[in-house]
Amino acid sequence: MERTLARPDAWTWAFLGLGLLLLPVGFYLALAAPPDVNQGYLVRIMYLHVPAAWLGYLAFFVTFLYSLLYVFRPDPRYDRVAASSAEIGLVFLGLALVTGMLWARPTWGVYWTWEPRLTTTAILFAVYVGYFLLRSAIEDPDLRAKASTAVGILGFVNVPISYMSVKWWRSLHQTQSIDLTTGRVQMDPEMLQALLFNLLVFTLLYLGFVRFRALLAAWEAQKEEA
Amino acid sequence: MLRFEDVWKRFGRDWVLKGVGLEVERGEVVALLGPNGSGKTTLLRLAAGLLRPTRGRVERRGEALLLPNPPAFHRHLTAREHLAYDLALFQGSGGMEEAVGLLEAFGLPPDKPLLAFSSGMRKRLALLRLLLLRPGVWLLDEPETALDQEGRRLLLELLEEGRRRAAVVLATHDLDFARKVADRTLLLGQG
Amino acid sequence: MLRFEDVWKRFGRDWVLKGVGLEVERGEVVALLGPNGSGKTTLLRLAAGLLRPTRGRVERRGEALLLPNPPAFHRHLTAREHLAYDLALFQGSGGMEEAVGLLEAFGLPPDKPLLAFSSGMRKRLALLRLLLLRPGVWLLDEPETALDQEGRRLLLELLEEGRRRAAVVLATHDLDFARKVADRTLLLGQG
Amino acid sequence: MRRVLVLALRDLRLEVRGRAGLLSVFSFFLVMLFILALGLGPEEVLLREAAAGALWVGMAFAGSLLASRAFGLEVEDGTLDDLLLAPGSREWIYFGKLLFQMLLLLLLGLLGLLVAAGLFYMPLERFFPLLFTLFLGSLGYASVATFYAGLLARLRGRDVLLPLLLFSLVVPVVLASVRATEGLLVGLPLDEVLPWWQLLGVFDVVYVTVSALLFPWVMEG
Amino acid sequence: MRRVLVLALRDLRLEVRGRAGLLSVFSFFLVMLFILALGLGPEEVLLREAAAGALWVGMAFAGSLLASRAFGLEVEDGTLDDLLLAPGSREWIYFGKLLFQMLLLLLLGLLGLLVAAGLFYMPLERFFPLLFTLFLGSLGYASVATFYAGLLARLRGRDVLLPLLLFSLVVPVVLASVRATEGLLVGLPLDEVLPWWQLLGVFDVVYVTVSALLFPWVMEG
Ligand code: HEM
Ligand SMILES: Nc1ncnc2c1ncn2[C@@H]1O[C@H](COP(=O)(O)OP(=O)(O)OP(=O)(O)O)[C@@H](O)[C@H]1O
Ligand SMILES: Nc1ncnc2c1ncn2[C@@H]1O[C@H](COP(=O)(O)OP(=O)(O)OP(=O)(O)O)[C@@H](O)[C@H]1O
Ligand SMILES: [Mg+2]
Ligand SMILES: [Mg+2]
Repeated sequence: MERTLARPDAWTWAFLGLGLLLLPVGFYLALAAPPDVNQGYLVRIMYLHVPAAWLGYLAFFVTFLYSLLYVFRPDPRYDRVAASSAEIGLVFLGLALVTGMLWARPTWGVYWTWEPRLTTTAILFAVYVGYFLLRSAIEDPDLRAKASTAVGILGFVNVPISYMSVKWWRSLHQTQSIDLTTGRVQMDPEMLQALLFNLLVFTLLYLGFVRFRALLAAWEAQKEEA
Repeated sequence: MLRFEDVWKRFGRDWVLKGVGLEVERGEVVALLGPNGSGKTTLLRLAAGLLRPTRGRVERRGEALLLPNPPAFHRHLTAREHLAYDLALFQGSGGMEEAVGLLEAFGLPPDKPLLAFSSGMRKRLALLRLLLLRPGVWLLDEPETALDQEGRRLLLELLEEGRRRAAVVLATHDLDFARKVADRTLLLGQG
Repeated sequence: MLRFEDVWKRFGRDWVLKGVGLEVERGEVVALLGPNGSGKTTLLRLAAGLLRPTRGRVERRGEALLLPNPPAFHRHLTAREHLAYDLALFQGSGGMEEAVGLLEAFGLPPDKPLLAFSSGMRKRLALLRLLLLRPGVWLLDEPETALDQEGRRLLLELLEEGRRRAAVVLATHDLDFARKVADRTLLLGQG
Repeated sequence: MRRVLVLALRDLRLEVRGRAGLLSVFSFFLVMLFILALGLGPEEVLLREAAAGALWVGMAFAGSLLASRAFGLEVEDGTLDDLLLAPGSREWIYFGKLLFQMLLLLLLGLLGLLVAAGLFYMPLERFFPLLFTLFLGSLGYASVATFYAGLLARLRGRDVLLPLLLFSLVVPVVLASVRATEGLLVGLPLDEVLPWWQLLGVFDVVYVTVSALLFPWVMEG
Repeated sequence: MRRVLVLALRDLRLEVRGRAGLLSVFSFFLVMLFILALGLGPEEVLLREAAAGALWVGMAFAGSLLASRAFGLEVEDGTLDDLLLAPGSREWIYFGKLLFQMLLLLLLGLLGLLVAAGLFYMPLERFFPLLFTLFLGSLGYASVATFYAGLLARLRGRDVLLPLLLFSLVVPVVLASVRATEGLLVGLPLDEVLPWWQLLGVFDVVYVTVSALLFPWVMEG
């Protein structure tokens, strides 16, 4: 039976469009923000680094949520959203890793050290690489969904660990200036504004990408059925 | 005891079962017939709950035991040990005396490791487990193969017992055998 | 082609074969009969050279191919690939066109991975290899099981071919089948 | 549940009979400690510093081999289907296999402690706190290992993925265990080791609960 | 012999298809290097010193997993008997499997060099001498590994004994390889590395010859 492929809906276009539109504005704000007392202009990497890392966390949280949903109701749609979000999350976290490394070189003198935040972040990255390796190893859609759901749930444990690592282990890496566990903020208001704006832009992009990717996955599934 | 409602099953792109309906009550023996690759084994695995239908529903009341072909055992256990663990893990009601008695009746050495069993001996042991564990649904894949004359006689007796106690579904290529033991047959692979 | 001279075989303490003598020439089909555990499979493995006799001698001229029950394949290959490797490794004289033709004649999908084959499809593939690799000694363990009507017809044809080309020894529990195809029978397990 | 115990003991018996898993894993573990000691030695200070790390790295690797034994025999002998047909919900299968893994890991750890005492000059005065750390760490490890082994057993020949999936989840557990062990070895007071124990405890509870809940679900259908 | 190549390539293809062996071994190897770096770091000097050892320890362990893949698929699928029935004397089977192992070990070693360069600050200027050492070490290792794998494939519970038997024979090879690599890393002139290469060469010739001669004999009957 010939079914027409669903098209991206208005929300998807809106998120993507708005995100892409505001991206230059975000860059502008980042460049216009005042230099840091210690780091000078180098601090501008932060406006990429921090939102990317947070969006990575958020994406994995969404994967976690949809994996839980899938446990209670095995609807392939949930699985597709979970996988899409994990994929976009990997991209964002990868961006955070790369920008972090670029930042580390001038500040700490090396690209990489075995330091708790960096280590836990790398591990987090590995968890979701494993998630996709597992998916690629299973052909049966039901089994694939189940297996990756389990990883999506168990693997999420690493997100709070990565986040808390700077507190639990005395770390070289910056501790939180915006502490999500206590709600304390220590940052110059202008920098904070720029940061929050970039966060908003990244979130819009994330939403757009995930919806788009899930749709692609739906097309693939439909093609498999045919 | 066992009910298939419009069951469809697909592997990859190929449909193997297309809308199978089946109802088996205790006291019935149903034979599955059909050419190679027509989905008999698949149907048995669906009935056991080891596969899930792509569409439709499989319902079952009571425990099922699937006798695959060839049967599978832990090869480092002896027959006696294997049955003892089976009784514990399947929470069977029978006891070890019964198990030992059955081993004797089936002509099997109780203390030889199973890796030294010949194919017919393995088949006999698999059949014996049905009597010991008393599942409500028997699912047998080509149960008549690998057995000698005496083994076949034991199988026929066993199926009489099964007819009294359980709902039995068996897959076979032996038409004479199917005719002799089955109350009904289901022919697969005719679209 | 194949000769057993007073062959004895023991596993642990149990004697399985006690002084078997057998001579099979090209053009002969010999059926091994006997109850479960009487040593049919053991005899076939001795003939293939996979086991060594405890006493006595096994002589063979020409390559042998053993068809175990159930047959064994690399499950991640497709049938076409498997046959291509077989031709290379066994230095068979047939070519791939012949292989593909045979696959068609045996009703097997050439490009499906073997792990997706049903038991009867695997059996057919195993039989087909005999025609492709043309060994001088065919050793078949319960070749008639797992096959449907069409598969049995193919097997009978195959055995006619085997009678022309090779020395054939097969183990079976199906007396009718043995009567139909065998020139001679050897009854094991009578002491 | 009696069945949990029966299953664990049966698996132990099978492994001992097969002589397979056990010997391989234990020899692997010992050789690994030996080679690490050889590579890091001969200075006593350095060795003593590396002891906790070496012990747990050894445990982690040997443990990943052990994990594939959790369902290895079931897959080899084709008996997994049969086990899944046993009546009742399937949590007990998870717990049985977990117990089996725990017993072996603890044995391995104990052996490791003794060997490390010899090779790495590791002091064993605080034996019971060390044992407690061993228990907490092993439980966190085994809970995930057993779960993944079960999940992957259905994929035949795919235990492949096991190390990767496993390590990414248990590295935090291993790190916390290393820290706790180090603390004990350098003689920190117990209440400075406590946070690590608490962290391990949290991991254990989360991993065991989630795995046990998900296990029947992933093994079905 | 054409069959040697066909067999090696077929096995490679099977491993890649199963996605099993390879991924597992490679991820194991990487994780092992990663964890060793984690445990030994973060001081650069120490890491650099440990690089050669870590690389070869990693190779030895990953190699022992690889070895069980040499006949692993044959045993899993029950096709070993069939292979043994192929006409002619059976040396070619040994060489086919050896080639298969060598290809994988070299790939693994190459990957290891690159990763160790990153993780252990290992200098790669003398790349070709390093590669040569890798080749000599791998050949010695693989020759013994393949032989034992074949021997044990006919027994049950094989992977068990494999590491144990293997390590005792290959320890000299691994040690010589470590020394040669270390020499290259600290910048010794090549003629001070030469004795190690000669030693490795002798091991290679002896192990390959003896294994190839014994192989048909142990596989028969
Ligand atoms: C490869 C190296 C690095 C990695 C993997 C990494 C990873 C992360 C991650 C995952 C976060 C988000 C979690 C959080 O907000 O606490 C984060 C935040 C942050 N990182 Fe990095 N980072 C790296 C290097 C650096 C460097 C070199 C600096 C600066 C010297 C830096 C400064 C920051 C700051 C300021 C935050 C935001 C913290 C906050 O305001 O809450 N990072 N990093
Ligand atoms: N590896 C082994 N170790 C110990 N005993 C064995 C081994 N293989 C076979 N036996 C024993 O040898 C005897 C003959 O076995 P075999 O498999 O040859 O019988 P068979 O005639 O093929 O039986 P069936 O009709 O059941 O296939 C049996 O008693 C069996 O227990
Ligand atoms: N795991 C699988 N993946 C893909 N296809 C499969 C799988 N299992 C079975 N099939 C396919 O499903 C079809 C039915 O297989 P099944 O084993 O149920 O047949 P059968 O009726 O038992 O055949 P036989 O009489 O040969 O035993 C076959 O075409 C087979 O190739
Ligand atoms: Mg079938
Ligand atoms: Mg037999």
